[in-house]
Amino acid sequence: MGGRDTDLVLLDENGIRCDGRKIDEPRRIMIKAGVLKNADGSAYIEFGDNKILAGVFGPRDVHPKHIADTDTGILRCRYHMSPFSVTERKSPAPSRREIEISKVLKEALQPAVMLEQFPRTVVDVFLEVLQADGGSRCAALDAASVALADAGIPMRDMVSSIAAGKVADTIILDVNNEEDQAGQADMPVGYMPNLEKITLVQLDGILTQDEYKKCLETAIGGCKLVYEIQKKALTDKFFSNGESA
Amino acid sequence: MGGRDTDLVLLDENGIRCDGRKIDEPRRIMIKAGVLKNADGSAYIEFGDNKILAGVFGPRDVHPKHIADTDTGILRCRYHMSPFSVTERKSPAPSRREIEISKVLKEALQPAVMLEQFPRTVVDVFLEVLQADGGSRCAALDAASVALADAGIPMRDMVSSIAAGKVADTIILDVNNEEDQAGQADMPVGYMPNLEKITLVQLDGILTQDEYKKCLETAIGGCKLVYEIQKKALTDKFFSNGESA
Amino acid sequence: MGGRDTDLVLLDENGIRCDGRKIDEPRRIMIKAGVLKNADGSAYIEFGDNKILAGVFGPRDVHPKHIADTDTGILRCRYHMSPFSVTERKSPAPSRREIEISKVLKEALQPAVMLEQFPRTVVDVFLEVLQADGGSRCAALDAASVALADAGIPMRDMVSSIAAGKVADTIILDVNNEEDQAGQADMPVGYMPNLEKITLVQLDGILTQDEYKKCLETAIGGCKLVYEIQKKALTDKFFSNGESA
Amino acid sequence: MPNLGNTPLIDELKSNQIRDFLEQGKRIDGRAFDEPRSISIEIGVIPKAEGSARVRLGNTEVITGIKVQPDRPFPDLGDKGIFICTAEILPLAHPTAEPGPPQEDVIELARVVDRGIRESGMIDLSKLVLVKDKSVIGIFADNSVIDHDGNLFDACAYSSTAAILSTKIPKWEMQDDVPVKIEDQESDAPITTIPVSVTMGRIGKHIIVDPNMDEWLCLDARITITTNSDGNICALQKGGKDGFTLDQLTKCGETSTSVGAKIREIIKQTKETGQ
Amino acid sequence: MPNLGNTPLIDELKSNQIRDFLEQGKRIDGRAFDEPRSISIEIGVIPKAEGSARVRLGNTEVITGIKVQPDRPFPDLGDKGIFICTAEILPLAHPTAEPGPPQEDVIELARVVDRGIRESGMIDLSKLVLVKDKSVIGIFADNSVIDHDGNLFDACAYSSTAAILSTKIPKWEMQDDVPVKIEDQESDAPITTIPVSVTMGRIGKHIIVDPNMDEWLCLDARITITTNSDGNICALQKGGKDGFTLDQLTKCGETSTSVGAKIREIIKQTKETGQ
Amino acid sequence: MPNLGNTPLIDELKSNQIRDFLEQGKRIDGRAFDEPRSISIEIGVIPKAEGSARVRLGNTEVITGIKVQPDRPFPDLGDKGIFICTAEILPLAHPTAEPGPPQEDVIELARVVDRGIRESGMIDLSKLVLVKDKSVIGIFADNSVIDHDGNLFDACAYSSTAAILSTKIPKWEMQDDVPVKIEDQESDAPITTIPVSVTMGRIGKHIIVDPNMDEWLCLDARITITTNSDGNICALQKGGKDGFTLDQLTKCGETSTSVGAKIREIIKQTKETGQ
Repeated sequence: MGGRDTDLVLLDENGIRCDGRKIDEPRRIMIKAGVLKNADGSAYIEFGDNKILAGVFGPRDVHPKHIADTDTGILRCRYHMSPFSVTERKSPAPSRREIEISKVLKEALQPAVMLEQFPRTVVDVFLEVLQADGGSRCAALDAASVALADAGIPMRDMVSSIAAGKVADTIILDVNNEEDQAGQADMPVGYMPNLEKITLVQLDGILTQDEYKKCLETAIGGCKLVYEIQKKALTDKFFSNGESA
Repeated sequence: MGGRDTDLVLLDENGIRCDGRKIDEPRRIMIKAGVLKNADGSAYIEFGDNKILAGVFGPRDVHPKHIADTDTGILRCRYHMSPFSVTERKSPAPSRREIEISKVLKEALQPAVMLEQFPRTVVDVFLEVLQADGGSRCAALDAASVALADAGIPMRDMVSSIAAGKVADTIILDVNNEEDQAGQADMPVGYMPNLEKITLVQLDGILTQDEYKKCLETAIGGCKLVYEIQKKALTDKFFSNGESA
Repeated sequence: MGGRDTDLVLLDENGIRCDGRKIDEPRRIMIKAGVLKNADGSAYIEFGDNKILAGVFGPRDVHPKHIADTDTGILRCRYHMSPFSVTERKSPAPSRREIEISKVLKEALQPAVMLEQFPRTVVDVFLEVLQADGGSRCAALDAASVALADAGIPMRDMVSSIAAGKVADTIILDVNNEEDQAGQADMPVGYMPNLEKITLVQLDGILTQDEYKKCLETAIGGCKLVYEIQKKALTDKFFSNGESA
Repeated sequence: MPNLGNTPLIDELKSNQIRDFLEQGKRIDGRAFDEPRSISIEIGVIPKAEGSARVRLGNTEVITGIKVQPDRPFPDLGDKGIFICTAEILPLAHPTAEPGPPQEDVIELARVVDRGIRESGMIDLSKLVLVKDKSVIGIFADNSVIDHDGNLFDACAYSSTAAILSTKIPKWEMQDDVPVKIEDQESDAPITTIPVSVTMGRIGKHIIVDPNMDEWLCLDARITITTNSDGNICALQKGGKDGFTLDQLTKCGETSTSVGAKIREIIKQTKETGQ
Repeated sequence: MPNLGNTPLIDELKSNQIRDFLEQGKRIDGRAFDEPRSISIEIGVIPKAEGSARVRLGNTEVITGIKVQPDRPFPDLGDKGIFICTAEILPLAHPTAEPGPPQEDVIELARVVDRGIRESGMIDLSKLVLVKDKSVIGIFADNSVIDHDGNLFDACAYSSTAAILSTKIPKWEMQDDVPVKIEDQESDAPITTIPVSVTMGRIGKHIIVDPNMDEWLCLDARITITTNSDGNICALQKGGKDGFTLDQLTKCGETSTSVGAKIREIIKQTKETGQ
Repeated sequence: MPNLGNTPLIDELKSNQIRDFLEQGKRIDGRAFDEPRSISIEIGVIPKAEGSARVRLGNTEVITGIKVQPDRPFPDLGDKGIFICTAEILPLAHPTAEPGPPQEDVIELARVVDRGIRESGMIDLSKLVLVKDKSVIGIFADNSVIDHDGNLFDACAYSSTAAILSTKIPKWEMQDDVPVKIEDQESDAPITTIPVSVTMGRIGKHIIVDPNMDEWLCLDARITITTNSDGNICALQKGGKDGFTLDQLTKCGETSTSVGAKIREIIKQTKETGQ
């Protein structure tokens, strides 16, 4: 955690957070499936002030060919932030942070995708953060999961994702940007709700063993909320004519 | 146009420009063909204070092979400025400007070269600006065209090139560096004199529709002058023993 | 030579150098063979304050394949400095100096390795300077030679290396960092003691013809001392169970 | 056929169909030769950026974000602010788009869009100086193509222009030689004119406005002409593997003014609609 | 089989053997499931660096050097010194390691090691300020893997931690706005806690601590949990192609504290042994 | 045969012919063993640069341009100006030359040329200081090889040396801590000696001076020795896949002085001839 000094009251005497939410209340989440014309599958998510596009291509031929696997399909993932997505303009070249998140998200999605059905091919997941807020990797993961389903790629489960964290010695759901900067801990979690498996978990900040367990449970509860929104996005697409966002 | 403030008189009351030329008068142009030993074809041009070398290799095998085209030959072009070619030393790595000009020059030469006669091969055109002045892309194109002919590559036509522009509300031929910096418009044009086709045209600066037409006509007139110099360079090479510049 | 102004007495009236050595006395040299578990061959050298690791892999398949040679094996060499090896932290990206030294060391080792016995393969020599002092390329070459032998690669001879130089108008053996900075000349030499061939020689600084010859002879004498230490390192490894440094 | 990695290809059948239609005076999607695709423009789509827009030109879609921040001026241009325009074809925009450093086509795209805005004088850069020669305001227009169906030149140009028109410039004051942002004191960008580019393609002897992807892949040559609010031409770029006759270029110049005027009205009427 | 260039592969036979052993409650090298490999730590191995360490974790071996030098602070963090941690798998460390810019696995390695130290608050960065907002002290911990036998996360973390504990911070004084080093006035680094990471891998339903290379190549998933001197968790990173159940993660949390405590004692007892 | 992309190869027939000739005491182009190819030097070929030269060494041809501009000194060398020498084999110089970042052979080329000039002390860098530790004059010598027929070391060295000899140093004065150029007040570069490199190759037991491309491709080993105006050796670089005996190197040292002296006269007599 940044641990910056601040006068911000992260949690008031009524248990209300700096943005008016209760401790177990997520920010506004809106997901729309099928927003892109050319991608095989796509989704757009607004998660708090995050605005993220996900586009999926595949299964398709692998280039360069020597990285193809004769036993299974492979998954590639690119998490990228637009130059205008953050306060200080960001260079378009991928930062080390973006490369790490790309890898973490790939490994969070991999358990859900039936890659073994498509040997020698690749599924590409491209995530573009148009506007960044706290929890952008969780939001990106939620959108990626919907985009994969939208592409019709066989999946074992969705991956739903949200962070839990700690502010003012209290475990909270869905850490926003101010809470990430001034709070005590931020733990993004990705979860397969039906298989009950955690496929993404990271932590910045200090937690006791009890708080750690509480955080995991809080995040899993949040993931189940997100899962409903993901399902609705896919249903809406299926029963509409796919108007874009 | 740079639109810099300047006290420079770009056109005096007698219609004489800052370097003593008349409005339809090009700078000194000298082209010499066959100046390099190893290149399949080459040319050296001095165009005002521009000093540019062109070297051509091909048709030859393509590397990497996967970019070869079974239906036609391909043309590649590299426009590059020497570090010492400009006032402030330039990094040898290609700038975005050099990459764009390379593409524009490639597309200006392509209509003239009978690439369809050489499927699966490449013709490489390398242009090195040793000293830069206004109009360096036109001068490079003139030299490239002569170097291609010098390499014996079958061509439909030469490409001749020169800029027209606007200074002191007057359309002029062959914009020099000061006129480019302080003037109103600069329009480089590449032209195939026999096929009467414009294969390069760009514009920086503001022109009315009439001025635009006048600029195109002025430039085409200049291209015909350049064409004579290009032909002479090739004839001189043919009837000499190819002494270098 | 850096030619920096300094108050350092490089050679006192008794012929003693700034670090207490005599003019023909090398710094402490310690070589240990077989220090790495995964490399096919390895060596660790401490040479003055230099601390350098050498690791060898091969002969093995070449990637990318198109650089393989059907007539002979090829040798690759990478000389690299750790970021913490020098006073001012060094970027991990290879500098032009490191690239040049890599090439010079490759060409110094090549005559000694029977590459012709292994067509289509590559032998890779990786040198990591953990702590740098004067003469690091010589020390790296000494370690590389031992690592190649430790890998069981057939060799015509060892390559032994040490520098000679000039300080206070005197030819000395094994130039240290202070002598390199403030002295008059530094001449690293690599030598095959049995074949009596010089395979590395460079020079910074000014020498008369006589001094040049004296320098070469002094360095060759030093190389013969180094050769004994190299042989001992290999013998020690052979008769021990290969405990690492 | 060439195997150019990330360039889309078109099959011969579709190509012949396009050419046959043109001979009959028709385009495959039913448009007139000088008719651009439908244009929809939203601004304010990236609220945290100082300006932003999303443009749909047919099925081509672009998002532009504007960042405004203090910077050092370019040498010899100490009395001007900075304007820089970039473009990226996001890999989700098309199966042939690939991540990585921009290729020559994307560099050309960015530079053509940049030049159209810069040469029109749209932004009065002399109004963006904090301390002459020392500190100026920079305006960065970054275009992200999110769906690629041809003619990215115009889509990025309209999106950049709309985004710039929507831009609020924060106020900075110099304190100890460092620009410090004064909260809640922003102003509109200093706009002098509205540049509009019109990209035309030639297939055989036919010139068509705003080619879609299928048409784009059949082009013999193309030209992008940018006009300003006065209807004058301020930038121009020819591309493609063949050339134009003088007559064709003259005609293209006129089309750029007439078609550009209509599109300028659409850009002008853009209001912040929210999402 | 995938052909991933610089990723080592494991043959099926060895993989089956590892899994069979685990079913019988055993590991191929005889360790208990929660038992790390033998750890040996030397400090002062690079005397010219401000701090250094060499760690052997089984047959994995890492050297860390610490450079301390004045730097400009990060924007908005003008009251904090700088800490940066990098990692490189030297090409001599394994036949599959290749020279060149770091790949995603090495970037993740460096960032996980960095985060464990940073989030623990091990170094009190507020003590490393020379002039607020202008000049601070930077601590650079560069990890060089010289033998790769799996679980680089913990090997690099222990080596970085030991190297930081051994670090002497030189004294700088500002002269003419430039930090000037005062000779022979160095102090210990401002240490508040000792972070210890424990990396656990899951193969089927079994969780094993500190997987060696053969085990590493069979992992379904892995997790690295860093605890501080209080036994609290301060950083965590899941990796690998599959997930964990909540129960497994809870158990891993407890293991990280218990195993970490033992390793912390080893790190604390490290003395400068010379070479 | 190796397939090294941009390295030229020689056929066995030509190679055998060269070796047979040498056995008979002859070179394929009729030169004596210690005879360099004809040297032609022009200066002032890039009038806008502060110095320039074009050198033809047989069919090898190089253009060097010198840029002189103020710069910050290197740390710890605040009382010295800057000299930097680069080299590029332009892709038009040879069918095997390729555009792109310099490969190891070109990096070696630049560094050997740089070292010959630097170590000779040719330019008195202490005369190029504007404000100690703050601002100095930098001299950049960029070599562009435009025709490659072997022995680029000497061709680039002669061209750089001639270009430096022709260089005019502008005058700068400090105004507000910034160097400002004073027009029309230039002076000669502060020259102390004229370094001359002589590159010799070994084929079997024969040593030849200034190998051309065909000979170059047959070399067992090569050495470049630079001498100063006093005839002393000031820099040296061995290359190639084999070594030299002590006797051979001693002989090469003597040759470098005798041949270098003749070439120094040619360089000294160079006058600005214009084009």
